[in-house]
Amino acid sequence: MARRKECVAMLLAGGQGSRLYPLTKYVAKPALYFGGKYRIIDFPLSNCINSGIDTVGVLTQYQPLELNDYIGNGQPWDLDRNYGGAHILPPYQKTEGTDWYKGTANAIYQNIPFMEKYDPEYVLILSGDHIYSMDYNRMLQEHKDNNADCTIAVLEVPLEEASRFGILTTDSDNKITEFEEKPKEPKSTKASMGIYIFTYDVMKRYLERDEEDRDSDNDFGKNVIPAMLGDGCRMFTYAFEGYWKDVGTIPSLWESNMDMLAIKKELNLADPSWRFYYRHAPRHPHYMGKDAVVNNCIIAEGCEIEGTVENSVIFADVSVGEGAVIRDSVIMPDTSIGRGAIVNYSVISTRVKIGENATIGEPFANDSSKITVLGDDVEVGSGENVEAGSSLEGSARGQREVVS
Amino acid sequence: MARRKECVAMLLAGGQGSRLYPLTKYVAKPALYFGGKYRIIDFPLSNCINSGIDTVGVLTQYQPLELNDYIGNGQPWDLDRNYGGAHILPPYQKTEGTDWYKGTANAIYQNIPFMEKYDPEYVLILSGDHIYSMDYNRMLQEHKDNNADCTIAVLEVPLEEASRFGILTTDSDNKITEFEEKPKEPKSTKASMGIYIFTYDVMKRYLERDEEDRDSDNDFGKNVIPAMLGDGCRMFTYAFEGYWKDVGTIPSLWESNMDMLAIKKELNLADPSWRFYYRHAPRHPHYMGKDAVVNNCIIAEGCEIEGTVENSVIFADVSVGEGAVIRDSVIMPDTSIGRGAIVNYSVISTRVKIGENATIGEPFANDSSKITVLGDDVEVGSGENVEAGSSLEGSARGQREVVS
Amino acid sequence: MKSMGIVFSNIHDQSLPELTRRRTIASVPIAARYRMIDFVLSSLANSKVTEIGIITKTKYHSLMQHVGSGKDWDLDRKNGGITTIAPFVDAQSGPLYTNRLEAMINARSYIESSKADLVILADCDLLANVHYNEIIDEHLESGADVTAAYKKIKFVRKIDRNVQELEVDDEGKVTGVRHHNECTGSMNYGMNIYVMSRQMLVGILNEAQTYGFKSFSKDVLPRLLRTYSIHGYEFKGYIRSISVLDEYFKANMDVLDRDIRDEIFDNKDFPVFTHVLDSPPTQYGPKAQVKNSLIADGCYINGVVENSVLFRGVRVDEGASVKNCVILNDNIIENGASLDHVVTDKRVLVSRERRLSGCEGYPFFIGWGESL
Amino acid sequence: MKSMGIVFSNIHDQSLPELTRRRTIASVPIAARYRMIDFVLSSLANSKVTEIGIITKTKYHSLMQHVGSGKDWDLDRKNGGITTIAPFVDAQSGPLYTNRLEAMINARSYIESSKADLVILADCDLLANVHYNEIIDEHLESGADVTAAYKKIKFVRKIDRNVQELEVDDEGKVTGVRHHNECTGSMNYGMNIYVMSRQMLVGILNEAQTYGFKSFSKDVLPRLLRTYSIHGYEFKGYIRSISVLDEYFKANMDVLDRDIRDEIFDNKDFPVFTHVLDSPPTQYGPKAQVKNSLIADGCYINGVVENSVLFRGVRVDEGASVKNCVILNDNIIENGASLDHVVTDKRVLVSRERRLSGCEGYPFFIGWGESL
Repeated sequence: MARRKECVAMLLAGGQGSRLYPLTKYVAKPALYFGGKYRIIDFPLSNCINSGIDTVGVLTQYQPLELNDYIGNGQPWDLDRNYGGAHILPPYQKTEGTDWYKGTANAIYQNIPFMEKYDPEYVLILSGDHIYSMDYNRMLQEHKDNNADCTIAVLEVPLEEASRFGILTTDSDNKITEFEEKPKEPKSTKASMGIYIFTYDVMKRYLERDEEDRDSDNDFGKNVIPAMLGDGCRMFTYAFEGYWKDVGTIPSLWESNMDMLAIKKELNLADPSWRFYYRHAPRHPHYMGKDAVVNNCIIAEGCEIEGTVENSVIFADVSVGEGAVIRDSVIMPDTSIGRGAIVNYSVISTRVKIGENATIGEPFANDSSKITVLGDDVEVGSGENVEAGSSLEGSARGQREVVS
Repeated sequence: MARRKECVAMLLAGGQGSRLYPLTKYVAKPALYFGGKYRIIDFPLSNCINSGIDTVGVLTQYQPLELNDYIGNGQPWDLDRNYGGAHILPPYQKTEGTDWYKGTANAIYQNIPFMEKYDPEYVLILSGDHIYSMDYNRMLQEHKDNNADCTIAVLEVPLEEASRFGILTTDSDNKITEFEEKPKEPKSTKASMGIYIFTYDVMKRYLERDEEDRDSDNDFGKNVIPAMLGDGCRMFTYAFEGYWKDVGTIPSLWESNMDMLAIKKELNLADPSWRFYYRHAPRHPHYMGKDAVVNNCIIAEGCEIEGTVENSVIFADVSVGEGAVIRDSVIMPDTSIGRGAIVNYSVISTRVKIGENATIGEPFANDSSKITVLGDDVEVGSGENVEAGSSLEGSARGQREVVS
Repeated sequence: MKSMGIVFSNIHDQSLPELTRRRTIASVPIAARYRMIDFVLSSLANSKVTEIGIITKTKYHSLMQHVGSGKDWDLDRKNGGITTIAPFVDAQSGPLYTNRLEAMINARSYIESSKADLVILADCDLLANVHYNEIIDEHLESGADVTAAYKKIKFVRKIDRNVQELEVDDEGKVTGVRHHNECTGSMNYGMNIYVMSRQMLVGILNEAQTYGFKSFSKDVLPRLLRTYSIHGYEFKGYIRSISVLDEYFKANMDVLDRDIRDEIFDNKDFPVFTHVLDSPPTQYGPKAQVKNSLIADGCYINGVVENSVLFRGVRVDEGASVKNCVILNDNIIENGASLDHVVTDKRVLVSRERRLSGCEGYPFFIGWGESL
Repeated sequence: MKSMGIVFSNIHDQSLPELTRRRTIASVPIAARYRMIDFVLSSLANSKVTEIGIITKTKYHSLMQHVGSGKDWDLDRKNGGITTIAPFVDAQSGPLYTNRLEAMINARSYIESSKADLVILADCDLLANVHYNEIIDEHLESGADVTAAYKKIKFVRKIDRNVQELEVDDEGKVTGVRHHNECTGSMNYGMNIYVMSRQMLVGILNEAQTYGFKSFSKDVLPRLLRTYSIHGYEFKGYIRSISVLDEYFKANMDVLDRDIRDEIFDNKDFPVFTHVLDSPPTQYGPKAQVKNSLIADGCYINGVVENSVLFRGVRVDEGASVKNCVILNDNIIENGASLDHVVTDKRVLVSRERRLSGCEGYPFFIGWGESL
């Protein structure tokens, strides 16, 4: 009774996000907060449903609890379908034995039974750490028009940055001729965005072959793509234009949050025909107090702002006491900033408590090593000073230790 | 923002069900078919929602794919709640390392963070291998009235069978004085049904203590309950009356399916105030052919019956060809029985193909070693004979091998 | 290319008065577990049309209970999904609309606010598994302004009712529309299924209001024929219009035919969904004798059932006999009762030894909740 | 002990004509992102009452869009959940009902078919977080036949409108009901919230139909007082009746008070849910000056906002000034415009340099979709 789904999306959400530590101490990277209202995974999930793809496998492994809860039945993204919808896919025990996911290709391989239920013609491989708006359906259309085995979304990057990416060289028809991971001397400026569309049968064949190879890292970029290219498969690039940000590090996370403060944003969060969906909690509209000062910032629901907020992104249920000043910072949900506290150039995680007249960080200096990071549940006492560039992690009870 | 749920249910659905092999080759025991329409897990899930418990953690581990799909967003059981509802809880990787579930107590221990989200006063522990109708709310009421730390549901069993169960001895107030797993000389006929209500804080304390004990099997029956009893905790039995069947073996699975054929059933599947819910597939009503003969049987939707069916339970989408005869058997979904084939005293799993004029098993003989079992996807050729008491398992392509 | 559906739930109510006394034609039960609207909703959903307006007028309580949020058809969507368009009566509003055109004028703001490119109009009077995606594809390929679906039918008997006949030329272009008061001989039977651009429909509604047109097929369609190109989509599958009680009876009997059953219900990409009731499976007692019948879930049968269609929750006691019947939900047929060529509405009780019999071409109808 | 709720969505429409021209009192927007019915539905759901009938009469389209399947309140249930009880008009039906009693008679089959033990009746005109579970508990403890909720209120000014006053003795027994055409001084203000057994309500409805009673509070309640025991539940929390435009304005201003905000919105076991719209967060530009205001999501503010309540999607341009205002969804206040003591309905555009000003006690109302 397999009804066909033309295209199924598989979202790799297992990444540990160690470069985002301590923000990822308790949550998987795709569950991290972004842009005042969202979590990172809202972007690929919203892109899927807006592109007409209503079947999404979310492959989890590391600290999936909060992510599982957040995705739940998929309803916020209209992915609570009777047939299709969002499905969490953790590793599991089989009769013959048990395996955690190894590389990205192995994770997809282990979920062949999931995909086959939908008898798909195409599979879209996504990752859970990018902020962007993209119509995957257009990419799928190009894939079909090219009669391709694999299509890889690419972004033009400045030549000087190209060596940080997987770089694709193509002929004039966008047919891929070469692929190099982080080349020292890049031959092109087309960088892979880690978004692939495969023709399902071809992908399955290569995944099975890759599994048999005991020396393989079972990774798409390192193993599967090169193998396909070596065999002369029809592989094409799809040129993406628009805002795209990998939020894999603290500086890039800070920066992409700040990008949302532009008046003409490259990424339009308010486009009614391409909504970014998110899971809601019941919170009242935010309140701006009698002495509040705001300037160039984003403020989410549930906040109570009595102090000054400038060039900052403030998530839900944050309270800012009288006389407190927040500048150039990202403040995640349920955090409280005491009266008279000063927060500069910082990323403050959720449930943090900053005491009265405490000082966090130093004014913005365009030096990302000076970003101050406070992890979940950190408590900073009244009048305390947290040095610029520190990174503190909290425990459940709010004590803290320095991690870098 | 933890809103309180008075009672959260935790359903242990990880059992491998090896005594039900080959039926459990590809699926976890709780996902096994039962009674023409249902899967085993429909019973505890329906009991939960009918008892007003709308938050259920389903702990999976072994072959959870089909079970995960079946439970999905919980909608068929009205467990697709925004707050609460059914949640699949597989093992997962944490920062400090990763663990598969060890014993039952360890499985619950690993999910303390899930339970604490709901700040529960009580926790109901269920397993996924029993067929019964039970108002857990009444048991909870007794637990509260007794001001108990733990309440264990018990069933009166004949003395001669008592040594197969965990047996509880109580004083006249139903306070438990002694607990013995499978005693050789049972002191009571009160058998534990494996259904526990704990006061949450007490359970948490004992689970934490049990985790610290490296010699423990981390099992409720073997470790936690005896430890609590040893410490003089307030532990009570709750007397259950009514139909209850552990379907842990092939004979008991066969027998409990046959129980559903009684005209006055002990378990009323048609009670509109206590519905057993299940996930539906779009199938038309069943069709009884021009030469069909039926007698004392249950037939589900989608079937096309042209032959004879007697004393049998026929699941959805089964076709029975002209002249075929099925007696004293359980036939699971999507199986086809060719013309003239004879099936006696058998349990036939899903997607089995039985060729024309094949013979499966021998007439009912009240000897459970003579039950013939065909696993998923087995194919029996035309005219072939499968001996009574055989157990065959199929592969994805329908070949088969003898397992016992 | 995004499409929306407009489904008319009340049109044709008057042709089947027995079963539409307390419900719309859309909610008339059919084929042992379905309601007429299930076929339209399922097939639209299977064709990826997930924005559907159901236009209702009267007696739509049972329809709303059946459709609910649309969950059973996977149509409970944040964007689009099912919208019930009832006459939101207020003191200022005029009388209720009486036809398709007035109904759509009432629904104009819904149609105007959609973002769909195409609109599909459909009624609920046909038992058929129409693949709307094929009509849309043919509409786009033909380049026509409007596509109208028809079925070549040969009526063996004369049947009294209003039908629309399409004249279609060899290229598949509709060249004329005729209305008859009876069905006879061969004809291109108009199915009242139309596909056109949403913008075009909005234009038609504006014009209709300006000129005071009353009927879509009698006023608008002939005008369209003069100015626009109308393509005819020939539907080649099984079809039965539930127009009068005898046709309703026959539609149910049709489903006893394996080929028709396969065509309507067993296309894996076009399953038919319906409202879920969690009935237990049907049980047959030791005295059951059941032949050539379609039996829904939740029945208990211990008597004789032949050439019949039984809906959910029917009880046929030992010694009772049900032949050539359509028995709706929750009927009880007691010991010794005998029914032949009978159609019963829901919750009917036929007492012991009662004998009821209609005849071929003229089934005996028993109303909702009767105890005989 | 299972309870069901009956919510009246149209009662009181006439007292706030400005905002109920195209909606019911139940769907009047309040407190920057809510509608009046949110408080009743959330609090019933939080009190574990999950079977709720919403009685509607006219103009309920926006209400149905807002409530939908009840998902946002976790009330989309297989058993119970939300049922909208509209007048399912058919040719035979009489005129629309005009009061609570007629409305319930229309809904009688719904009430009769429920399995609930208790019924809670509630209107949608109160801004308050009423904990219905407490009323139920007190009802059961008191052993009374009916419980009616009231609030001790002292009116500092005389206000013209119909109110019901309950006379309550020292034991909490209601001894009398009085009706006034104006509010003045201290009184036990009747909140029109009643709890009774479902069977009792069914009996009342039967009797009302037999005797032709017209009004619940004027005909039925006085009779009940003679025969039955009525307990008075004193509600001690914040309450504001949205009765006239100035009260509506004040209700919005009340929420600027931290204590009131905390009481209504920040009780963790009694959160207030509303229909989810997926708005982006609100953004403040470099010229924003915002003080003592409640601001919903999806706004863009680059001007001056003081002592005001702004709903979702409002734009306040640089140089614009909004003081002491209630600005509903999707308004645009252009550069240089200035508003003081103004209440705007949705989708209003106030052009550059336009100056609009009401005064205390008499806010200036601007209707839906106006461009000024």
